[in-house]
Amino acid sequence: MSGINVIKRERNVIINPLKTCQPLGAMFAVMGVHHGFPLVHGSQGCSTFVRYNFARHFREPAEIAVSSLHEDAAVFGGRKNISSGIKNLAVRFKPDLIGAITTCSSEIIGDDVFGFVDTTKKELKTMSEDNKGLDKIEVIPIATPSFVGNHFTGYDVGVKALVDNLAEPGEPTEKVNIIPGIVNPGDIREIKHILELMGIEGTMLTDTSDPFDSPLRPSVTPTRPYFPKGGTTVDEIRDSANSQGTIAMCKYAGSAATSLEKQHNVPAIIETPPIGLQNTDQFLRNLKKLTDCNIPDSILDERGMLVDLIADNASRYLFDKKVAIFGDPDITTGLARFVGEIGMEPTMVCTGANSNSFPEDMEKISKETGTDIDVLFEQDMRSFEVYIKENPVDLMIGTSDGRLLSLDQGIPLIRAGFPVYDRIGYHRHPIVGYNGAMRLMELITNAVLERYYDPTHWKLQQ
Amino acid sequence: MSGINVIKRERNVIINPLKTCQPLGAMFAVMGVHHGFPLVHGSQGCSTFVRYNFARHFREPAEIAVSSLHEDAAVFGGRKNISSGIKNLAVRFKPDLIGAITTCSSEIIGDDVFGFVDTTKKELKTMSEDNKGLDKIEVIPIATPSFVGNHFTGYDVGVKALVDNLAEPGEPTEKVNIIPGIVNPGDIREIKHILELMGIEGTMLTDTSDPFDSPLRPSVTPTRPYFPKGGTTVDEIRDSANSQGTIAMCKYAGSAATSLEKQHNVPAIIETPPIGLQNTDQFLRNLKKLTDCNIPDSILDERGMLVDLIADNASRYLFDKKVAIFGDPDITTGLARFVGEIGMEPTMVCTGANSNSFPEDMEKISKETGTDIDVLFEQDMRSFEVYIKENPVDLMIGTSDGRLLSLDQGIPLIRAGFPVYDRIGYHRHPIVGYNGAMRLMELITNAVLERYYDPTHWKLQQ
Amino acid sequence: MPYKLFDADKEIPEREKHVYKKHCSDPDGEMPHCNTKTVPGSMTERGCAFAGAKGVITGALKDVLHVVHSPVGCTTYSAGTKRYPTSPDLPDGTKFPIENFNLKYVCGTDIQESDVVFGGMKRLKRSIIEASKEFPEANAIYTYATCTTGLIGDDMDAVAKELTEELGKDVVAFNAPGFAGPSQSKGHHIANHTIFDRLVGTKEPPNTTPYDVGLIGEYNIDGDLWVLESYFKEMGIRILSRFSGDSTHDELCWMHRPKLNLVRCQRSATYIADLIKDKYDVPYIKVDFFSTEYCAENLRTIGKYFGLEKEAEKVIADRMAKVGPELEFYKKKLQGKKVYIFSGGPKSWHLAIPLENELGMDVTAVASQFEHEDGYVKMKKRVDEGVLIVDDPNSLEFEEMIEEDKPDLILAGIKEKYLAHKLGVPSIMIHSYENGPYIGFEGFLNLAKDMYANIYNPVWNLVEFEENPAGEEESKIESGSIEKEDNQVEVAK
Amino acid sequence: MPYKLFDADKEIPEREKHVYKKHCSDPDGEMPHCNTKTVPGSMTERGCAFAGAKGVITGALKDVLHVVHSPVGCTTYSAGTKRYPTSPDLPDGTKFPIENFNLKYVCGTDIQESDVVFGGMKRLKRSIIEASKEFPEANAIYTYATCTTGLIGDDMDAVAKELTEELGKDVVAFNAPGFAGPSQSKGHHIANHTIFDRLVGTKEPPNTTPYDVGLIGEYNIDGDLWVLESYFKEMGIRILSRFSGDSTHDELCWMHRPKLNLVRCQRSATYIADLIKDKYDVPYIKVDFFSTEYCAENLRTIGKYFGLEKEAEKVIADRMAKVGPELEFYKKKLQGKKVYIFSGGPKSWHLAIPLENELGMDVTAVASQFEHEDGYVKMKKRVDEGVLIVDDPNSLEFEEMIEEDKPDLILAGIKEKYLAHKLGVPSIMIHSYENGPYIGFEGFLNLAKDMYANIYNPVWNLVEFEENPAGEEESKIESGSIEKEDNQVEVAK
Repeated sequence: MSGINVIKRERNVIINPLKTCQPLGAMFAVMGVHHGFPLVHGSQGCSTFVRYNFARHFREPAEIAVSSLHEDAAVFGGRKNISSGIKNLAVRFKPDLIGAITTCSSEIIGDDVFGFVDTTKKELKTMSEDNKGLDKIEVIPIATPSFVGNHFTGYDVGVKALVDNLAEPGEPTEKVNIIPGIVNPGDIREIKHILELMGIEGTMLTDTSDPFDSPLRPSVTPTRPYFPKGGTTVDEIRDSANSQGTIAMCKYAGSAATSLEKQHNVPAIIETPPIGLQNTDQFLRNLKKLTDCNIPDSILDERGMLVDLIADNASRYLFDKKVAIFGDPDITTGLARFVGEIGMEPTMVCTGANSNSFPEDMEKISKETGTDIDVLFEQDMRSFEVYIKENPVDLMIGTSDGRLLSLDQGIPLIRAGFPVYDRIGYHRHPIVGYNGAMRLMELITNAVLERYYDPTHWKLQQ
Repeated sequence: MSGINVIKRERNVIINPLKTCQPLGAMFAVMGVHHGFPLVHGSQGCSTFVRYNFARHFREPAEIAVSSLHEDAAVFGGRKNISSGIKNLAVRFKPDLIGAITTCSSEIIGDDVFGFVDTTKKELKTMSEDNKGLDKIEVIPIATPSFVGNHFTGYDVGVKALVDNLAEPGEPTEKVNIIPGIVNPGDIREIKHILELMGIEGTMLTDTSDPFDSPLRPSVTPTRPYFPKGGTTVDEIRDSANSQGTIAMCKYAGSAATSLEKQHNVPAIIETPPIGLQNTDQFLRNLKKLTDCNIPDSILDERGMLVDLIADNASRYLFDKKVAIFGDPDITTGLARFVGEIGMEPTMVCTGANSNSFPEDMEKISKETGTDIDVLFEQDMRSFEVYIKENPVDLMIGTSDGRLLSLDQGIPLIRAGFPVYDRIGYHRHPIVGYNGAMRLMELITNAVLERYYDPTHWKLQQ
Repeated sequence: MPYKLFDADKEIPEREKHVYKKHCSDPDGEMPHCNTKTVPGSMTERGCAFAGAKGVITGALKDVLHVVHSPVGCTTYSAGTKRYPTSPDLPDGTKFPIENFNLKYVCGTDIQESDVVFGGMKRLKRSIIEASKEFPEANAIYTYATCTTGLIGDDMDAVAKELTEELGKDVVAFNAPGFAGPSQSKGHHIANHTIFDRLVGTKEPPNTTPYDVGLIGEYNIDGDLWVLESYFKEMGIRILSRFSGDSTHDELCWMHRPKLNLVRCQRSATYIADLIKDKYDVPYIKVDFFSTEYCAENLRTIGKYFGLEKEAEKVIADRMAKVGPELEFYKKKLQGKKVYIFSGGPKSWHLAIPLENELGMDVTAVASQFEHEDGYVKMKKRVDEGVLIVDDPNSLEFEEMIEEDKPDLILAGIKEKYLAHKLGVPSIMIHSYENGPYIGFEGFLNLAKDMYANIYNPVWNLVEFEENPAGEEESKIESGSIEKEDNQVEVAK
Repeated sequence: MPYKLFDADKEIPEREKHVYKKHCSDPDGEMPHCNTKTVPGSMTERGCAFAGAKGVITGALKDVLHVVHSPVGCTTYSAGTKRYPTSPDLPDGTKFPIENFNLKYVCGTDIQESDVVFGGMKRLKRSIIEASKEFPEANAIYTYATCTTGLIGDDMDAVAKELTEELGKDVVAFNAPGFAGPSQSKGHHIANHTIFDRLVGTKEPPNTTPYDVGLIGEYNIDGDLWVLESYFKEMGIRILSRFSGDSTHDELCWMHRPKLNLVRCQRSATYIADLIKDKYDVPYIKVDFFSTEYCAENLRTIGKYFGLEKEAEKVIADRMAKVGPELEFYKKKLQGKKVYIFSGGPKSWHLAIPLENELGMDVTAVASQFEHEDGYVKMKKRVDEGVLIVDDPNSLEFEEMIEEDKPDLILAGIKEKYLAHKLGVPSIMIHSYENGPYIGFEGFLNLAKDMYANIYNPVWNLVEFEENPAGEEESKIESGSIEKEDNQVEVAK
């Protein structure tokens, strides 16, 4: 019988982390709000490092403000910083929403950010007498101390804060809320495509697709301030309380869905992202369950294209190849299942977070695929590397952070997840949905063809 | 001043041809008709080799019938073969259309295929008294002797034969006819996507997209006979006489457009395929010219995504790299221009056909890009290989037939055109339109990153 | 009634006699009619004689340059279409300077309309001379008639003869135009005779040994020949002449010198074995190396012939130790799976019994594109009661069989593969293989593995979207690797 | 009024004094205010002190292991973010066993809530010991305070001291938490002092020569240091200590032994040069190798110092022969193009004159994230009348400048790059380069080529869809390669 072997990090030291701290996730969530602005309450590094990471992954501007905490704040508190930060942002950028995101420092010095925000909102109201619209700016405090959780939980907290602060009951709608998780613009667009084919109106909580992948068109680009296209509007988030349901396509960041269910009776479904055939099937079934819509032929045709692609190529080229997967818990769970669907063996899956049901899910995939899976849980890239050197695989799937290992070991790396900075275009394409699975199938197969079939090139003649 | 140097094949012998004979093109055209069936009047190799080539490129069934000419036909003529071939196909498969395609042998033995077809059609009419619908089957004779022209002219002859035989005047429509050329399903779908965004109804002459890329769904797949989804219906081809215009997106296979213009006053535009930014712009302008539609913002946003992708990456990674391009004349013309648009140098372009304005077009691209272009004209893959060994380039773009040269010389090969059989998925994706240009940009850049940047991997850190 | 008229064939009743359903009590002579012309328009999978000559027989040679006398298509289509790799080793111990020469280059005369009118001999001559200049490395030049040049009547033998002298190397014309004969089989036949007539006996090998064999009808598809060669080497047997996988022009010329000829593909190559036996008294035996049992049996036969019985046993024992346990695994998995063998010819009888006996599968139909009567005799002998034997099947018949019988797997060509998939049935390529070689012990394991991987491809359980999937019962796939079970992965700390 | 208040800054008028428009008649003291805290929420491009210490200074060392004492984020973000490659060569002639060790690994303590409550020193200690075991190759371990650990008050020096003894190798604590000082500059400062206090003078080099220099403030971004090293080598000068590109821990320890220190990045490293001069009497000179003229001038100065004038001239002549003609080509192309230099600090004054004089460009604005007064003095000196000098620019100012001035190119960081692109202006990365190195003769050519490639990227002429394009007038790009013009490609027959 196949099963799993959970290997936790036994050392204290973390070496090349496979996670980062909470604020990044919260910033990501706020970036998905139309004219939304993250304001990090912390040191300048807290915004700069994240902007750098977004910029190199998406190759797009990532406007994130910071309250520039310094020594004086350690002594006197950061009230002035966050308050003037919010006001400066408000008057100079006139955003629709500011997410005031805490960090380790602001939490340690004991800033009551929730209180500061309240006070500042009142000041904005007063200021709006001379400066119209300032009172309309939503300011949402988001508590994401860096020494708790990880970027994934930060995203969870961020989305929940948005929903908890904004969602308000009204007329029921036919909409479905989607919590996408930390995914790419291509993923969100694929979900929208699915919803469109299903005839469902969706509300992304939040929608980072256009903000992180927008056209270069100076003639129609707003400047001073520059804002990217798109994002979910504040009104749409407000209306999320009235949807037919919420699907969190991220098992480990679905608490906003739960919150909507508890507070507004919006049914919640929280599940692994629709990566691969069966997970996408499940996503469709979930949509059907929430909306009672039909599954249209057009989407079944797309499914059929995926089935065709797998039938024609998987057993011929991919069977029996061993794959190691690393990255965020949700994405790796989806990838591991997909890899099994195409006849490969997910012999090792590694994640940096401590998302609690991860090992159970791996157990299920192990049973389903008949593969013994070594589960590197709460681990880092060093553990991944050491493991791979001792247990070679045929293929790795994960972020660009595996690139040097891939070069050293001559094991192809299929890039997926965040960040991917050493190749271009990955953010534009989905890995979710049937189309995402087709892309993965192509990436994987072509990597196998190049690495393992080119040397016996005659095999590729037909 | 930059200019071109035309290098024609000086030897008689052809070594690894970059073209094939006419019938393939005609078969391709007929495959794009809904329930259309090519019937090759020739030896069995004439169908089998082509089916093999379609199957390995598209990884799809390619049902093509043959009249199985043998020695006796050389003596007594092939009338019996073609006639019984048509009748057998008609009664057993009940297709909507049969394209009766000649070859070298049928032409040499002097078969009057046009006459035979007429007679057979009469017989079908008689037979239809017992076997309903046989008289409704269109049978189109297509004269494509193998010792004249090449696969491209065969495609041209095929499309023209369909239109000449079927197009009939009626009520004017708002439609636009598109002659796609020998392109991939992904290309045709991208053209349809553009038309949809523009609000234009199109008629593909013909539509090979679904026939060569269809879902695997046994539950809804017709069998006995199996027909793939899609293709242009006979009625749509009939109605092509009433469209607002025709765009042949293949400069060297546009005579059906001319024919529609001459016979039915449908304005014709015959141009290089919309590969790259400027050629796609031109395609949009042509659509506007024919239909007076507006260019919607949605498509300009897609354009802006392409511009963004090029702005962010081309000058950083691609500038100054030398590219050799080989393949069909239309595709290589488009690719050469695109390569210039992203700051690379198309130092050599090689095609096997003798399409007359090819050198002039290269001259224009040379001026536009400021690159001296060696134009290998009416050449073969052997000439390409010898050239490359003497004049190394940084990148090659062309079909899978360059794969061994690529491996030998360590020069990355970007796969484009027909056939691509040593990687998967290429037929699913466009190289035309803004989305096609984005795909090319990604393929090219990622190949450059892997080959030329991975060795100095720190450069890829951001 | 032993013959079966498919529903799909009711309009072409002449097909009935090509489809035979085995009855044990039938007289021996009852079997599918074969080697006759295909019904036009019936969607045959057959190819042409040119393909049979160049594509199958001569294209496998490592040091020969090919000039196809044709409009461009025939040349284009014969560019490296088969999957027969070559090594650079030449019989004299030197290396051929261009790797995989046979996969890389093909020349043609690119016949134009004027040649059709005025004759193409000048063009042919010029092309051969140019080709020879382009590749001086080539040890011989073979040139091919095609439909066009066959019909216009170019005297290719005359050109070949003239140029043999002029160029100082053999130039050989193969007159197998596409329209010759009912299938590619005619091309095999013509190529056999041409090689025998023009080449066999014209050269002597550098040396001979008492353990020299000729391996005839083995084309090294995906490395098959190399598998056999390793067995022979270990037994102390040398392959003096290969016909024609990984072979050289010279080896064909001394095909009269082996002590024994082994005929592997008995459809395409028995002709030349017969001719050699008749003229040069070299005996031959028909051999079969597909599957472990046939392979063992035939190695024993060869061992016995040369007095190398012990050596043969050692090879057999070594290989069985390696592949036996894994084959057991696959047998367990493949047990009872219904399979069709749609081969070009002999593989339909080579594989019928092994798939049943060694892997427990249920062969419910066999078919062949171009077999002759001798082949169908064997096929009939080797299949069970009720099995369909189809000559020159067409695609509607193929669909009908699938619908009626619902096989688990079809071994066929690339043209059938994707059609089978669309109908929901896995298919693997048996002409040129998926992940070969398929011959010998290791090859049979490869075949078993490929069949397993295809039947158990998880996607076949997920073909249709299920609105209400049945609980946890989803597709399962287990690794076929035995190694893995013993070898628990180490844990990284 | 020499100071400029941007429209975008009318709500934060304190920005006015940071934006200075050069007037020749202004008193020397008039220049942007600098090195002060950023206005919260103003969209600064600045980083933090931790980034200044680890990211800039120490991360470039090839044989040192880094343990960041932080919640996971600071560790994650400092994993190989800078583009400073290292060679495996160690001063004693051996090779460091892990290639590009500095790009590959970073360690951290992964601080949890309980550590915040109870203190993190135990966790730090344990982590360092584990890290040391994981990478016994490392010749020293550096550990870093961050905001969290700075605030909870862990005594890192005590841990470092204790472990230095326990582990038998230097463990050095850098107390530059993110909140320290107004920008990353504070981190440079702290790192300089820490290295001086803890390391300089603690070891002796294996040998010394009269031609030993220390190269201070050169971080080998994209191989810059290797360019300079090749010049020095050819002149007969040895770099005894690198601070800190491609350097080793030991080299830092004997920074007191060069005959002369050369200070390349004068913002981040003059501190330590001063300290060494004061304590050990090693003189230093501030050097500038950006552009051919500065590079030549500075090589001459160094040559003169060591009596190697002829050798310097030879290096200069050799390199100019190589790069001169191509630079001429680029000068022709870049003539008159308006450019901004938005650097971290010194590059804004390094490059201002070269871009104008050697490439004919028009520098219309310079800016710096973290320069101090001495840097702005030089900037002011080196720019033309009317040029904007901006301290700590923010993104709205950036947008306003672009809209008003419409530059042809902006040299900036990755955060500004994509914003500039969205506004239709090309931008290249000047902190870590596009296709560097950018230093020295060859480097300046690389910079010119990258600027050319970006300005002339054909896409900038195609940014907007044109309904009626103006005839044939479309974007043109010429190759900058001079070679090509002499070297007509051969024709294949």
